[in-house]
Amino acid sequence: MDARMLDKADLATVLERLAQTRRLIAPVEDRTGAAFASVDEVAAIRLDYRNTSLSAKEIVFPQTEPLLVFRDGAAEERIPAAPGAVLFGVRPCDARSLTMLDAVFRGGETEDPYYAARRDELTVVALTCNEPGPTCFCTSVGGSPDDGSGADVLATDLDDGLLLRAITDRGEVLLGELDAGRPAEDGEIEAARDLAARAAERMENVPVPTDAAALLATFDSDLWSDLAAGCIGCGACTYACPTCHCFDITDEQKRGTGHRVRSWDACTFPPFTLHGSGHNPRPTATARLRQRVLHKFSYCPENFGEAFCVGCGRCVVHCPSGIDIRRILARLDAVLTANSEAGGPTR
Amino acid sequence: MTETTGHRDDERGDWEPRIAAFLCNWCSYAGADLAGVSRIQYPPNVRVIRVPCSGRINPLFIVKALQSGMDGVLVSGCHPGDCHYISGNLYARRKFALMKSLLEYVGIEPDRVHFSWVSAAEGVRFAELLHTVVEAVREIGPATKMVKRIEAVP
Amino acid sequence: MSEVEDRLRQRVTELLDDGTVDLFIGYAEADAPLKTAVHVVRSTTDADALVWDARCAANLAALLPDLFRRPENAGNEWAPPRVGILAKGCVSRSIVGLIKAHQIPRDALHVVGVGCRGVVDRHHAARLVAPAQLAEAEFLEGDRLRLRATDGTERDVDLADVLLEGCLVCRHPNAVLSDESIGDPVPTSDRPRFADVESFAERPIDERWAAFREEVSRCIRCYACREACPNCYCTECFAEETAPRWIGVTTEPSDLMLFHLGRAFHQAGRCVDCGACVSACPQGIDLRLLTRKVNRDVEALFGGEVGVSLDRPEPLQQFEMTDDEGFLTEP
Amino acid sequence: MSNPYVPYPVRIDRIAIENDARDLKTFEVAFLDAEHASAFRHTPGQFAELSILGTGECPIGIASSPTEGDSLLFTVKKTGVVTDELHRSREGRVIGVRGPLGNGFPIERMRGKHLVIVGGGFAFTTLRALIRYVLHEEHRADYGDVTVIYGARTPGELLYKAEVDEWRARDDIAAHITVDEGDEAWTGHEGFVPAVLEEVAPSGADAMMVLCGPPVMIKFTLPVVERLGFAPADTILSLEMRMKCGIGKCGRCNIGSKYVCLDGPVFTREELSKLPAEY
Repeated sequence: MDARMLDKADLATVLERLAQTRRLIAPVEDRTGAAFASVDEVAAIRLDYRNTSLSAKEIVFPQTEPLLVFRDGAAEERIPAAPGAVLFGVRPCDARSLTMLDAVFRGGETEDPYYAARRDELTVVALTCNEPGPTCFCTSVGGSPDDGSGADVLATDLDDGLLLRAITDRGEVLLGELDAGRPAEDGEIEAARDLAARAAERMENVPVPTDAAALLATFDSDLWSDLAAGCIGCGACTYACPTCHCFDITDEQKRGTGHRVRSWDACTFPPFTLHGSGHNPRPTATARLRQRVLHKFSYCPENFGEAFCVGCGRCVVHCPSGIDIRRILARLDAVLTANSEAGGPTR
Repeated sequence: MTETTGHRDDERGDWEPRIAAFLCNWCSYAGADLAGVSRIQYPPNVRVIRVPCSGRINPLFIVKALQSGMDGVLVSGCHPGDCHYISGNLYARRKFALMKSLLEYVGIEPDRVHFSWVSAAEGVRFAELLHTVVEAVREIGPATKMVKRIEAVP
Repeated sequence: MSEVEDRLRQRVTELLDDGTVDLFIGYAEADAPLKTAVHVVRSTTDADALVWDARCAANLAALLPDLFRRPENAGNEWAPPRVGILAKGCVSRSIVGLIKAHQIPRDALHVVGVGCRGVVDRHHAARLVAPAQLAEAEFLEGDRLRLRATDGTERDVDLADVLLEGCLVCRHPNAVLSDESIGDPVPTSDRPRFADVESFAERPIDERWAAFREEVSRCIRCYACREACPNCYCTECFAEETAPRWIGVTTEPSDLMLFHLGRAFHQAGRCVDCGACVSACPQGIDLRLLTRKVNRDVEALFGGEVGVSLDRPEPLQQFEMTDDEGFLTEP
Repeated sequence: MSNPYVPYPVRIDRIAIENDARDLKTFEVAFLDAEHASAFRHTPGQFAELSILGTGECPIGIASSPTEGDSLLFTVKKTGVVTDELHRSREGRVIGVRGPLGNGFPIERMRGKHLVIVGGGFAFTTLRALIRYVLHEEHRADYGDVTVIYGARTPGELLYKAEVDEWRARDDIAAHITVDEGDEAWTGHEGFVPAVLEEVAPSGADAMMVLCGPPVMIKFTLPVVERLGFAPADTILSLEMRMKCGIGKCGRCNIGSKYVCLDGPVFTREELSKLPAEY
């Protein structure tokens, strides 16, 4: 696969050219630090960011998206047209989360055509991490600072230059289109690997329980009410999370004209599972937090073969009560280890 | 969402303000009724919503009316001291003062939302009030700020 | 560990030991810059994790109503717990409000008051190091704060420059209601309290509208502001009611504005300007833009501060025959 | 590939009020497009999202058997925004149907077995589909004895009255109908479903049990089911959960790692015993 070295001084010109034919989505400065935005002025792109406050999932799974539009009883589907978008400079954790969203929206018996339309047109350039963030733990959940899952091109900031490595055919096409820089030398690729390895070393190692069945066996444990003691039932964790994908579907109309629209929803909200009868299968904050954690670390491994957490640490940053998924995992792991040593069931 | 439809044809020259009027059952609604049976002319721009008391007015009614595309809102109840429920309008008065102020603060035109007292005997006052409100809203033009846009089939 | 923390841990241990409380709500260390965790202490061994400093942003009173709500499947033996809580000034005012709103019983509470010198605005700190991320924060001598960013840069700032704006003008840094206090009382600020509101109000109307709309358009509907607020104890929020459906569930701007206007209005006569909503918002929305305006009007029009006395009804629970009528339209 | 979120347009051809409280109505709907009708191939126990543009969708069990032709039956209780709007509908209105969704009853595995079908109240709808399917002349020989126990609070709350009366008259099905409390006109059985089941006492040997009803009925019936010797793998329940997408994407209806909309709504007791009791 192609690997090219791009002089940083040329980056703006190259991206400007790219932006003429593609929709360019990249991190820009935001009051929360950095955020992804459709970029018209490439000067606004900030590759010196650590990570964005919210994830990149909005690009393939918008918070608000019309599914159908209708007038006077006649409905029409509204599949998005997203020709040739490039997500430039996303972190490897977010790129990896796309593979998980793929599994949900494209896997199984039915493909979600809205997600598919956006995803098919997206080329992902992931910016490898030279420095871990304060709440990062990707290496504990199967990722790494230069993980290529979900990405088409891996970019690495090597001070004066940007190393671009195509890792998929689509990435190859993009590098060809960029038509810039010079072929990278082996030493530069080596340097990029070293940077990522050093970043990985500096990252906290969180013990993550991987036995889906053993985790499920903690379901009735008192541990959960303890872990959820501070949970106030907002959706900050789920909405900031790159892999949380629950949604609602509602209709809005005015005089026969309107749309059926999907929007993000969260299992941490009390009405999420509320039946019309008033019965709620998850009536407490404890049940809801347990659902969120077990969904990621037990149910998803069961259904998709891997935990739905990429270790971005955003939920840790945003939880108003300071609930920390790393601590929850460590507690669960300790309990499971103790149980397996004692040879007894967790229940 | 790029394509939107207006809540009506604002561009047309014959735009007439539409006013949602929340009237208390005992005074203002009766006042409006009196204006009607007395054949006092008042502008036809008003859509009356009868409520038991001005104290029943949830401030959300007002914002919701604007979101739904009404050009103006009028809230009216009994004069202080005349409330059928003794003090509903007096509690409401505090809420209304805050609401009016908050809406102006965030940039809603002051003339979008009106509060006034009208008694059951004040048919003339009701007609005049409506006239004042309609003209004030006409002056500032169609509501756009809070109006919800819903995407439609192109 | 500060002297106050030392004393706090000791007292909480005693309160649990002597059975005064079944649980105690305070703050503990969190592994993220400028954050603390809400810490519910149920056994004395957990008391040692309690901390108290300028990172303690959450309004702990927000946890109270749920603790006293009878669980759906509770048997006859269910009794409300006896709850201890660490209360800075604003938290104590929220407690007063909740007691008066019959959401929590005074006699089941043990309030430990503590003087507060203000809490750090995490969004403000984030802005100072953007687009890098805050890696670490360290309190220094002389009310200074050292911020280390992920790009390796470091800067020292005056604590006062990164506090929540509400803290800078706080008139009640000490608990207004408590069963005991720890630490020394903190002096009250005398800075003008509503300068921000007044300067916003002076801007031209369309500028105000644009600013309001832009601010609120950042909202992602996570309801962190609502859930972090002690005043939002409704079991069903208007934002989620379906019959009638007040607001759509999307991020359409008018729905966002309707939610935030509704939320702000529901705070009228109840908001103590603790800033918990601002700290909670993942998007750094200035939610005080609206609540401060309502607070100012409540005080200017009806007099008195909210949540300072158990005896006096709150401003919107009463009226005067002579209340202002300047806002009325006369035909 | 077709868009799973787009409903098929159907016309309401007939509306029957099922109960005295008038909050249960059965809607017979017909596809406007014959292609849609042939694309919609359901088995008893599956459900569909009924869709009213501008109001929303709600998941409703299909009350008709595929053996009844191309029309579909849905019995709907008035409980929320969409069902209210449905109840306001008149014959001729065009609404939408999205489906069929879910797994349905294991009709293949039931072959050659005696069937005991126990239902309570409004949950009887998909059981009707199953009974109609089994009684169909092409299928009846595939199954052994068919015993139906159906209960409602009052005679006025019994669904499909005329049909149920027909079943009682037939000799290829044993239908036991009971009400908690009868009225002057009621000549049938009075008593709760579990008691009737105990009395009828069908054997669990070579038999499968299908059980649908309100939680309280299920709770008191299961011990009887056990005593009669029905194995957990041969005891079948149908669950209800709040749903939106119906296709396993929206994350709302999971019980543990299973999605009720996809892996359910029909589960055996054996399957349920491996899932958390969160329903």
